[in-house]
Amino acid sequence: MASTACFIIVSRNDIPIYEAEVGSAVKKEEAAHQHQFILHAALDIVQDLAWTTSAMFLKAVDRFNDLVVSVYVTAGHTRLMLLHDSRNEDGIKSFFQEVHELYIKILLNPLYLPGSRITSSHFDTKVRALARKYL
Amino acid sequence: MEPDVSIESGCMIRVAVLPIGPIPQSKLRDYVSILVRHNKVELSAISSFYTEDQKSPFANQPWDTGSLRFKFNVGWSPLSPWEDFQSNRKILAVIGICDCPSSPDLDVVGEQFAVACKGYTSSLVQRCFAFCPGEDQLEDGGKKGNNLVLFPPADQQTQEFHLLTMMQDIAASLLMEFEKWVLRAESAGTILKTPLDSQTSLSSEEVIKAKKRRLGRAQKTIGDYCLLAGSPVDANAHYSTAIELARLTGDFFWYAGALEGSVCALLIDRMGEKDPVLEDEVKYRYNSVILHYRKAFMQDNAQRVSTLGFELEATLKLARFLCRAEHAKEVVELLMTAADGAKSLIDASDRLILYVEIARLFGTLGYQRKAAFFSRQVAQLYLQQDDCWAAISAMQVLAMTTKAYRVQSRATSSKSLSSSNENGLSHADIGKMQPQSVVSLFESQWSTLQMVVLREILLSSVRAGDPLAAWSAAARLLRSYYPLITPAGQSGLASALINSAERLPSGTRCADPALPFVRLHSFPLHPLQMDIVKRNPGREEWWLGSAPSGPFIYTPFSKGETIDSSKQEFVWIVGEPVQVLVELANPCGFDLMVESIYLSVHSGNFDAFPIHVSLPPNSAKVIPLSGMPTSVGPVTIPGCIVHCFGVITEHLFRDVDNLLLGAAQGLVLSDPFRSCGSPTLRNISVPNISVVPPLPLLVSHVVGGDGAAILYEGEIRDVCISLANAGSVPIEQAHISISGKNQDSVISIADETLQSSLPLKPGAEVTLPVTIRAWQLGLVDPDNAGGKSASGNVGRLSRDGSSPMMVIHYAGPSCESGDTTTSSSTVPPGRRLVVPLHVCVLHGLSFVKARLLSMEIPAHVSETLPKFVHKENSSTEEFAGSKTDCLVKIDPYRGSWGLRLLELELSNPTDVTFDISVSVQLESPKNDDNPTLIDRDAADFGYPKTRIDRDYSARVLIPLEHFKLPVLDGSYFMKDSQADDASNSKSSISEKNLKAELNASIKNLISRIKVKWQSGRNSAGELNIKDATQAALQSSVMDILLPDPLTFGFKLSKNDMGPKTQIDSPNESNSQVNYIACKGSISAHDMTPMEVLVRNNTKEKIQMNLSITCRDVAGENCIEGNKATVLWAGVLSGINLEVPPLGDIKHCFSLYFLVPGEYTLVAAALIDDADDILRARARTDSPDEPIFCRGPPFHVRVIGTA
Amino acid sequence: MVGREVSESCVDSMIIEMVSSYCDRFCSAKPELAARRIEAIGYQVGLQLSERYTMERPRFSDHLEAIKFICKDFWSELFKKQIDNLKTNHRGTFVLQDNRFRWLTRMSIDPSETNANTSDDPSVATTESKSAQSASMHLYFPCGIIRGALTNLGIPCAVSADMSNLPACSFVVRIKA
Amino acid sequence: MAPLAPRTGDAVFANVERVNAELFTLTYGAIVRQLLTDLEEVEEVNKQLDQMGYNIGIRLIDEFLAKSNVSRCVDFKETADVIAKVGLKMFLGVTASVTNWDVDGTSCSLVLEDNPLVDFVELPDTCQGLYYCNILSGVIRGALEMVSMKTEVTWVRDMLRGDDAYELRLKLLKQVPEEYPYKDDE
Amino acid sequence: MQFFGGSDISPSPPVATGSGSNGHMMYVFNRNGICLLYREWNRPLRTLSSQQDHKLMFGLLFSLKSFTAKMDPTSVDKGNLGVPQLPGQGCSFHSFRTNTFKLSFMESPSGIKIILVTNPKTGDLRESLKYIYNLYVEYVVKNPLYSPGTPIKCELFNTSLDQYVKNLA
Repeated sequence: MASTACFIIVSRNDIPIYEAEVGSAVKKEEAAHQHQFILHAALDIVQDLAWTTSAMFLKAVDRFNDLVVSVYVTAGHTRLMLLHDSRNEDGIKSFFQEVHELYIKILLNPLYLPGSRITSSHFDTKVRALARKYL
Repeated sequence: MEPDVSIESGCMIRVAVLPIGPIPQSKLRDYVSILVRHNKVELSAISSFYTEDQKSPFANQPWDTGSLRFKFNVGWSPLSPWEDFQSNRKILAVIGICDCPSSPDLDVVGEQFAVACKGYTSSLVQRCFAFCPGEDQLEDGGKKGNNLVLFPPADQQTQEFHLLTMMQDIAASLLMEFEKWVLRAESAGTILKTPLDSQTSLSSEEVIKAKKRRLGRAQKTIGDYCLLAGSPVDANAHYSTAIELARLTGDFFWYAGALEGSVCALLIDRMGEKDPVLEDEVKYRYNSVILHYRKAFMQDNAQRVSTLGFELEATLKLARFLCRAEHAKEVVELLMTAADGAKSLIDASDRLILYVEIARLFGTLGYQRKAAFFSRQVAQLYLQQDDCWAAISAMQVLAMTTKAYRVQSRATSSKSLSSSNENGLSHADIGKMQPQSVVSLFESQWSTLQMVVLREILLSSVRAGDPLAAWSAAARLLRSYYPLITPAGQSGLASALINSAERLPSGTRCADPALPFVRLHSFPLHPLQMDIVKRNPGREEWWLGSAPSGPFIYTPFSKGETIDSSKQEFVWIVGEPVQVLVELANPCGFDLMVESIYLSVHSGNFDAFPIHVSLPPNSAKVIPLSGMPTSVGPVTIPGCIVHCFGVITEHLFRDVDNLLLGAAQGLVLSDPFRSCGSPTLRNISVPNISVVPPLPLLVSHVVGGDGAAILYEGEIRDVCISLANAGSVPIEQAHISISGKNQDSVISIADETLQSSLPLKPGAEVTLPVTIRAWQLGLVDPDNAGGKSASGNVGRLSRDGSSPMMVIHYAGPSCESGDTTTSSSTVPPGRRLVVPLHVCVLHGLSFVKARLLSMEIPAHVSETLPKFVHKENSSTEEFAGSKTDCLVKIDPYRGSWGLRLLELELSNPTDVTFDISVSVQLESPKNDDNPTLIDRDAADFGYPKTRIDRDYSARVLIPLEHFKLPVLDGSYFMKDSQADDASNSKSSISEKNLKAELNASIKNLISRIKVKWQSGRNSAGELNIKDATQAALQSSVMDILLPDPLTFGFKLSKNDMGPKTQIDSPNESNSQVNYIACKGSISAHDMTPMEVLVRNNTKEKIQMNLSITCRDVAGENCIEGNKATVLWAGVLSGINLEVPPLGDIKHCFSLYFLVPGEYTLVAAALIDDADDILRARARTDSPDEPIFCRGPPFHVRVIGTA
Repeated sequence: MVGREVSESCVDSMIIEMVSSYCDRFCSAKPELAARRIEAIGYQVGLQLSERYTMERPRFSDHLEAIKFICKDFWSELFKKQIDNLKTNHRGTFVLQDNRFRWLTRMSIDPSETNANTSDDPSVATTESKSAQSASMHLYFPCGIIRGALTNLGIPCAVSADMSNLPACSFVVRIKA
Repeated sequence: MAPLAPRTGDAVFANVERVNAELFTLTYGAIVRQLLTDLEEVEEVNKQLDQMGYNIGIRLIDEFLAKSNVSRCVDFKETADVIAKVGLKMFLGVTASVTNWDVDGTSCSLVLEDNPLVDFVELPDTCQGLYYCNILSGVIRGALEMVSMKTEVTWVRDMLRGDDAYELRLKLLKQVPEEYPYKDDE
Repeated sequence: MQFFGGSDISPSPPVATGSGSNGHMMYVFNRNGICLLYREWNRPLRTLSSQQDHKLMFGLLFSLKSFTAKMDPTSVDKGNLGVPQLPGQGCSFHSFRTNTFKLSFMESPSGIKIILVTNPKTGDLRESLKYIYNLYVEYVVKNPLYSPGTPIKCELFNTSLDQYVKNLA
């Protein structure tokens, strides 16, 4: 399992609607912040990349120091972003795919306003489980 | 590493620019700015200064197209250890800048300059530019050495020109120096040292290697000089040899250097061209440059020095070269590798430079977030070295990132802010805004990052000693992210705010509001006393037909679209204070002191009154903010000005509205108001408020205390209300109306007194009495039962809506009342005063029941028919009694007193006594075809008072005879028929309105009976018995209202039997009123002539068969019925008569009595072929049933002896 | 996900009722407002469905692809048939025509009115336009769906519809530049 | 001519035109969401949903009668069963069980384990007190009224509120015979 | 009796034996006695105002139903004569025949009454009425523009109805 992994979902409006530190390493707030800064910065690159390919899984698009940003862009341009130090691309891919399914379930909830924060605890636990499974 | 390097920087001649002597910063800036313009000098321009004393090594120098480029380093610039490797790193010239006014002694200047130049061993040319010299300086400046150049004061242009020539001179001499250097190098060779090979002890083979390499390096350096000399072609030639040699000698570092040079040369040569081939070439070469620098790094042990700097610089150079959207991918890749390099950089400042460069490049690429990221890295590096300057630069760098992280201060981002507000406002009903668009309002709520950035800004600005920036940062942090901050952290921020405020001059304003949150709560209604009413000049009742322009009523329940209606027209008045309710919330864990808060009005015609508020932790408060309009015009209230934490800020309602909206959608962290436990309001928008010129203002008070008047039911009381004009304008028109419950209990208002007192000048006062009759209390109304709890009731009653209200519409002068054509806007509005007439009604005398009594009392036969007499105080008791000839009323034709009495039973539950007085008002009959009735003119019958003690009850009798109608008429019969049986219906319509008529006549009957009461000295009233009476009378109304078709009267006829004509002519009867010689007795044993008088009360002629019966009487009830004990009876019958309509006839007959005693005469008639009217009156419907009409009994007293 | 189905008339009657309540009850006074609401409802549905149906497929790299997706897969998921005809001016305007749009198959406008508007009696003419208006109200929903779907696929656009010859219906998509 | 027996819910459902339930679910969801935005008070939303349901019921009843050969809805017990087994099946593809009859047979419960309206739905805290499926009660009420049964339909259990099933309480208020609408004397 | 349902959702129209249009007219009433539809194909003689006509027709059915119910020898639960019934309650008639015409009648439990007047020789029309009821559901009830309880003005319905009745036995 990846020692560091920070997973966020960014809505079409560039709002993070879900954030989770799913790394095995002990969490330090500083680090966590830094992770988010990196992911935020990576959006610029994702933005350009997204239209150049039709694949949802964009693999590693950005890095800073030894941390890599892998991104998965849904058709609705919701971005699943993972900051990680592992190189297990397949694991990451399947992680993304399964999270995507979860996300769609959330999105189909009529009372969930697309683009707003995902508060469902059920979703959170599921995601963390997937992280343990694949990362 | 060096900042701002590009591929071209290889050809730039580095010039140190040094301030000599004291120079004011501003001046230095000016001088430098004009100097640095000349960073490029055309070769063609310098030929005049150039002298070729020997063959120039720059064989193919492009004299016509080429140019020399300069790079000015202002201030002391350190010598680079790599000068030999890249000649453009050498300081090749020094230019001093001196401001003559501030350093008068030019000699000193000269010396200082000389000293300064010492440092720059590599400099080939030195000049000192002395600006604006004085006269004396000018003249002795001449004889100084030629490296002091004086710029005599002159206009801009000449100065420019002068400076240009000087630069050309410098350029020329530099060029010549370069030539010298190159020639020398070519002939003698040169020693080139770089930190890489500065080992003191060279092992033998190294020495050999070094020898081998020297040539190539020399070539490379010559190439550099060619570049500097602006001759790319020559440079290229040298470089290519250098490259070749370097490759052979495996001198990677210099290989890379030469390659770099060659690319530079290439670009200079192909200046301005942008063909892809070139680009690819550059890319290709530079990649190998980078590669070789890395190689050099590999093979060399990097402890002491590393070539990493060069590798990174090269990378950045390439990136900068490619930095365009179409190359984004590559550039990003380059920059990422560059960034990777950072951690292996030894020197912190190098890392700083690297990050700055990367940030810049991302910025130019349009990757704002990336740029922001690296800028922040830079900022952090700055913050690591904690000195003020570093902090300042950190602050500046962070300031640049705020846009990307969306934490801009309002001050900077006012534009974007306003746009977002447009977004907010464009939806009239923001509550109904489509969620999708709402989201866009709260884009990138990336709180984690934003908080970190704000914290860093706060930190840096505190260190940098910029209190305002610190304050604003803390404010933004606290306001936007309080839910994510621990109470401790919150109060920390609070103190940060206060501390930075202490360093600020008082009254400082900041664009970013801190706490509290302020939202518009409501516009309180005008107190009813101050309502403003639009005046529509068109009509007499100007207040009608136009909805009141105020108050602005806020309804929390308004559904769906009605929110638009909250955008109302709303009128304020110059000089009359107004209030607006706002709600403040302090969602934080500390006590919040708002030094002052007041409405911010941009339209400038409003004085807002500041107030002081303190909010405990996690609390919300609704407070009234008041102010006074000062001049006519529209008023806009975007928000409040708040003075809190020592700084003045403006809090816009709109922002909070948007915030709440976001919270409702779950897009914002939390709703500060809800978290303070205050309910959610629908956000109300500020109405269009317009201020109008002063209006009159009427204020009222009830004379003798405003408390409710305590009255018994039905009590009548005058209340005096005094009205005063508290306004500054006279009241010219006023109109009073009554509204509310129990309106009819107001009997009269002295409107005329008000009207007469108009116009009511400011300050003037008028009192008008209002007469009130206390209404009946609902029987089920326990809590005002009895007067016991009267005082308690006052409050209650005046609260509940049962009291009527007096509404006064009034207005000042209408500017031009003459023409109603002027639109109502020009007419100043009027106002409305509502005066509740507080009445507390107590249960008074209560009415138990009413019933109808009837009796008949025989009359006595006499010469005359019994007359209608009435005595004043004839009491009810007397009815039964002896004085038969002075009766209340008697029908002359009927001759006896069929009495119908209404009995009212009253009870007195109160603890005071009541005096009851009944009065019956008579009307003069209308129909003239019955003159005899005229003497019954309108008069009130008074009956003696009845006193009812507390908790007692009493009966009151009211005779109804007065109401008998004179004529039995078809129309009435119709009514009867209705009254009798409304069941059968042929024409329902006429049926209805006949019923109506009947009821009407009953009503008017009833209305003429009044039961007044009096209690104590000053409370008197009237008992409301209408309904009860009506109920009582309804059944037998016919008998009360209608006369019999025939009435009979007996009298003793005079001895002269001449028929007495028209006995009943008015004058006659009047005359007869005087002499009543009622010897109402006849003696036995003699023939007594009598006459019976039959009167026809119908409008039809009546055929009849009259019969007269005479019986003796024993006891009262003898007239009929089985109890009658008849001793003797005589009947006279079979008299056929015909009576003309409304006429009467006499029939004479005689009686002869044998036995004295009391006898009774009764006349009866069988009416032949009676018409419907009679039948109906007789309540029969079978057509053949005989109609029998019996007169009342008459008494005859027979005296004498048997 | 669940492959469950419900009776078609559930959806139909729900939509009918939704439209009529917004037109006659909530925003009776303001038809344009009702239209906005109905469209918004469609928008959300479109948004969600598109995300749902694009799950297993690669993302679209250009507009035409996305539109095609709407015409083919998306439409068949909704109506068990594809759009019959797609036209475009290659400048961001697309016309999607469904020759037998399910939600209009049972819609028939009062014949008396239709021939009324031939006779130039203003009163009936107005009634006719009124019924036409109420008919068009039913199209805001599908328009919203299309817009929502496309927006979700990163293509902000405006969608209008025309039903001049029932039960055919054509939707015009204008992509915001 | 022998009367056809009323058809089973499955038979009818097999025959009717069917559509993808997601469209249905999401459409309904979107409506609810819009109502929440427009009406703001949850109570009001419940009311409106019920009203909409009622109107729908009025329409649906005829289709139901036409397609299932249900010929008489006179007995309340029978009718409740028909709703549970045929009606719900025919439209929503689910069946309910009828339980908790009271003594005089005028009120009972329809219990649904599953219900296409609520696929994917999770009630956020902002919607406390919302009867998400309230439209259903309205439909039943409306339909029954068309077959002359005035009823009162209320939610007893709701899985969205954490109960273990969806339970609707049907209470028969009265059966209204059809009146002769014309006056004699005209 | 009961009403008989086609086994399909929109059953194929029962085969029309014989030929030539012998449908005279058709009425559709709803449970409130409002005449939603009056359609006539061949009615030589018209004596009454349409309003009167509808009233009479409804009255006829109303009383006929209560009579039949009253006369029903099988059932026990009989209200008094004229006491209104629930639709579908008790027994009911489905057609009667005079020497000049035949009237076929069906009533749905929801109180929709379809009356078809044809020439006396026509056979059993219960299937056809059922079919027409289905048409009503498909084209009237499901027409988004139709609001329940109002007179029917639907092209689709009228056309399909006409052509169905045209070739009715």
